[in-house]
Amino acid sequence: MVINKISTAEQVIMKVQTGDTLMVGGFGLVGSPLTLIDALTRHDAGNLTIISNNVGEAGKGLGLLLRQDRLKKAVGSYFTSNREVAKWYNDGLLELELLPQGTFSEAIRAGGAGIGGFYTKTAVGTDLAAGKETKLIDGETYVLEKPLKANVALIRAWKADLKGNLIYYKTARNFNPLMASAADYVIAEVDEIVDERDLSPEEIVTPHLYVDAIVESRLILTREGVVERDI
Amino acid sequence: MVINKISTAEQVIMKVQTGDTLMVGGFGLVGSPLTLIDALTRHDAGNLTIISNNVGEAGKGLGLLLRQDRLKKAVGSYFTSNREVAKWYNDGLLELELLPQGTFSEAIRAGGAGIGGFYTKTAVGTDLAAGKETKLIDGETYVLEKPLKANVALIRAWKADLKGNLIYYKTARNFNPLMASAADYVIAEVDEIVDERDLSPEEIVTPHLYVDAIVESRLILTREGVVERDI
Amino acid sequence: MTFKERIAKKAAEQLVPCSIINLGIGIPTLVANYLDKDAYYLHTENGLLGVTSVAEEDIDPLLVNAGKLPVGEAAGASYFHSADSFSMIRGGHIDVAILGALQVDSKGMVANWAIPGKDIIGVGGAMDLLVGAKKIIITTNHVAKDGTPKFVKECTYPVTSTRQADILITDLAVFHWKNGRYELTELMGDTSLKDVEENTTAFYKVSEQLLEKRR
Amino acid sequence: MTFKERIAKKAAEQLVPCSIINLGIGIPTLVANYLDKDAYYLHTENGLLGVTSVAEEDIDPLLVNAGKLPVGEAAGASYFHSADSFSMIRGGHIDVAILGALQVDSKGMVANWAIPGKDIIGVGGAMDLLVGAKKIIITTNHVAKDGTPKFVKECTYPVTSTRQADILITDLAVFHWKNGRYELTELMGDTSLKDVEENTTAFYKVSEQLLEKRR
Repeated sequence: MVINKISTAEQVIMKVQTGDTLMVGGFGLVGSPLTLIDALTRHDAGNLTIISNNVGEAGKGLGLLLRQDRLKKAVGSYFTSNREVAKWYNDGLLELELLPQGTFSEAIRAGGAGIGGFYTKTAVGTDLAAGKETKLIDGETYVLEKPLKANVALIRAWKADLKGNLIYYKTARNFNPLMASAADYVIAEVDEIVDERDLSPEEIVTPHLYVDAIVESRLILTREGVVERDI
Repeated sequence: MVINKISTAEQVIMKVQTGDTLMVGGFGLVGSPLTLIDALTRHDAGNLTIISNNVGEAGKGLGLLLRQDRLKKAVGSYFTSNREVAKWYNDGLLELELLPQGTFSEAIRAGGAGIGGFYTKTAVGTDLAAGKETKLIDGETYVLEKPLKANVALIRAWKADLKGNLIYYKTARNFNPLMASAADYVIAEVDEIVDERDLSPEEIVTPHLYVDAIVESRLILTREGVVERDI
Repeated sequence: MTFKERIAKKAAEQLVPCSIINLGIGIPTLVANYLDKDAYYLHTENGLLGVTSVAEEDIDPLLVNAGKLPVGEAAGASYFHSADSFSMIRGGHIDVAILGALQVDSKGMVANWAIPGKDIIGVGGAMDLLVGAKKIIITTNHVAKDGTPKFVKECTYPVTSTRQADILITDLAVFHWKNGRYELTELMGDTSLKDVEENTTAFYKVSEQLLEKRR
Repeated sequence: MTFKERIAKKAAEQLVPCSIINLGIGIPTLVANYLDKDAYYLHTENGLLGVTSVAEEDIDPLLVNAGKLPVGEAAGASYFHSADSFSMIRGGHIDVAILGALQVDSKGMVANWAIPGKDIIGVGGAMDLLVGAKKIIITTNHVAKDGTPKFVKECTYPVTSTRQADILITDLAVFHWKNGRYELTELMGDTSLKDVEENTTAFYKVSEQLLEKRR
């Protein structure tokens, strides 16, 4: 019996249901699961809460879903990278939850690691800590932050084996390994599917127990922008 | 200007002062910095608090320091592996702080990551949560655990470059990368010092910013036990 | 087959292929012998997913399981540090943990880390596993060496967690936690219901199916 | 040399070799041009220690800094995920963060993430860096585009942290946080003390050494 988690974007994106909370990897478009997002634009799930550092760029990546009015709420650290987000927010069509980038990362890790909450000094005394519980620990004030979890995570890696072990490429790693740990169902799109003997056990970043499905990338980010490649 | 963190065990162990808190890597003797511990047995710092999963084995690794009466306190998860620990503890000559292994690991990570405390379900309702603060989060009870930090960390890795980038070997990784992040001064003993071009940027586990000094291992764990090798 | 092997084999039968499994020290370690190596993934909390057996001549002193015994590295294995390893456990990413126990009680509580009156100086990963694994299987002798029951009304030893064990497998019988109590679902070998009764102080129910079969 | 370059060069002079440095967007990015590449280690919070410049023909779209600009990979570089990256920042492992600012005030507070009346929809790593880096250097124009002072009595923009910035470097002068207030330690180019005074509403002290020099 050999496990094989390979699927197609069209098939596996059906896992996403209306009302779901989704984690989507990437720092802007770098390390963003463009193929899965594209499949999602052609799937009918709506009213989505997106946990992602950015909402892509204007009309790119997650920005496509915004234009389709599929998003209820976005949780992230830097929505400024898509100039259209502010408009939707001001029109009352999109809720936003802004977190410092380190708190955002740590909250996703906490979600995956079974941590019920953590104390950080980041944001203490600022508008982003308003209304949040604080605690004095060893003479310093910390703010309590809650874990983030999702129904489905869409992530992007470089190489996968059939079991779902993943490695990443340069700064396209970013939030992807964290999100792989914090969702009920994890879909990884990858450039290359390799034999498991081609991945060294010491260098695997995301062990296969975190990954439910693998899809080969069709849309990739190049110097010329997002392009379609033959697979 | 090229940085070079290589030192000798004898020289660098002088960083340890009487009364210090030390983190010491290893799961039993696997991944334990045997050369640095050996140097410590010949250095006169005493009254030490040791943060380590075990206190080595009877008369081996950290067990040597116990016999020298150099330890004030040990913080870890499994002291059972050294049968002498119970005797010292019962004679009132050694304080013990026992933590579940996952809480112990997470507390060291928290120490290194600037987290003031975290909530875990582990140990809730057991003797090991006695006296600890609890909190009800989304209907479940969690216990608050505090970060662990140290003055000096003695860790063991497989390969280092001159800057201090580290990779580990199989299950000898264990607590070492965590401890590298959570002490003011970090000494790594390694099997091999390599050119930085021999370590792939994607596979480095401990980036050099965590490491202050590198020492080549003289004492290594083999199938025949701890042996001295020529370096 | 020794009684320990019978318990281990029975535990193996409870597992679903492709599961991620963590095996404790003792009887649980034997469970690996009854699994298809390619269809199960063994996790050890000291930092390896993909534990397999190792031939004597291939033993590597730096490759061990949580019991500090030498193990091998399966195809597709990966190594990670202890915080990442316990994130897998605490975060609910381990499908099944198979553990030993000193006592299990009517309420499903497990005591497997400390004995009153003896020094409490070790816990290891027991508490994290009991809290975090999706399913808990306890494998143990039905009675202690001195003949006293281990499946008791209420644990007199310190509990390891407030979470129930899902399945209890002893040399006498198999019990499943269902609707707030244990149900005896299967007798081991030629054990009789009376044998179980005489060696147990815990409350349990005999399953309808089993009673049906015996009628 | 433009005034931005002068500010960046001055910031570079504050750095000790072998430091771990995080550079923000804008003027801070220019600081790299004045550093010996082999003697400083640049960290970018999106997951790279060992940022270096990249030739146009070597640009890799998947290798960028926190400003999403293409960068290169230095010898001895390493990649890590965002939680590990911010553990470095929050945990106090970054020696110096050089950041821009909208306002800095007499109490050392920095405002560099939001403008009242405008949408507050982005913060990125600013708050983590200000809380976590061992030393903070702020580089900025002394006045805003409309000529109003940026070094003010008290921030009217939302602050980024309650932690003081250690050094403030503008096109007019350099200020060091000392004993609970900023000390003007150096004038940039041919700036006079009067120039600084007229463009500043913050309280600051002129250092004894500077006054001595001017006598």
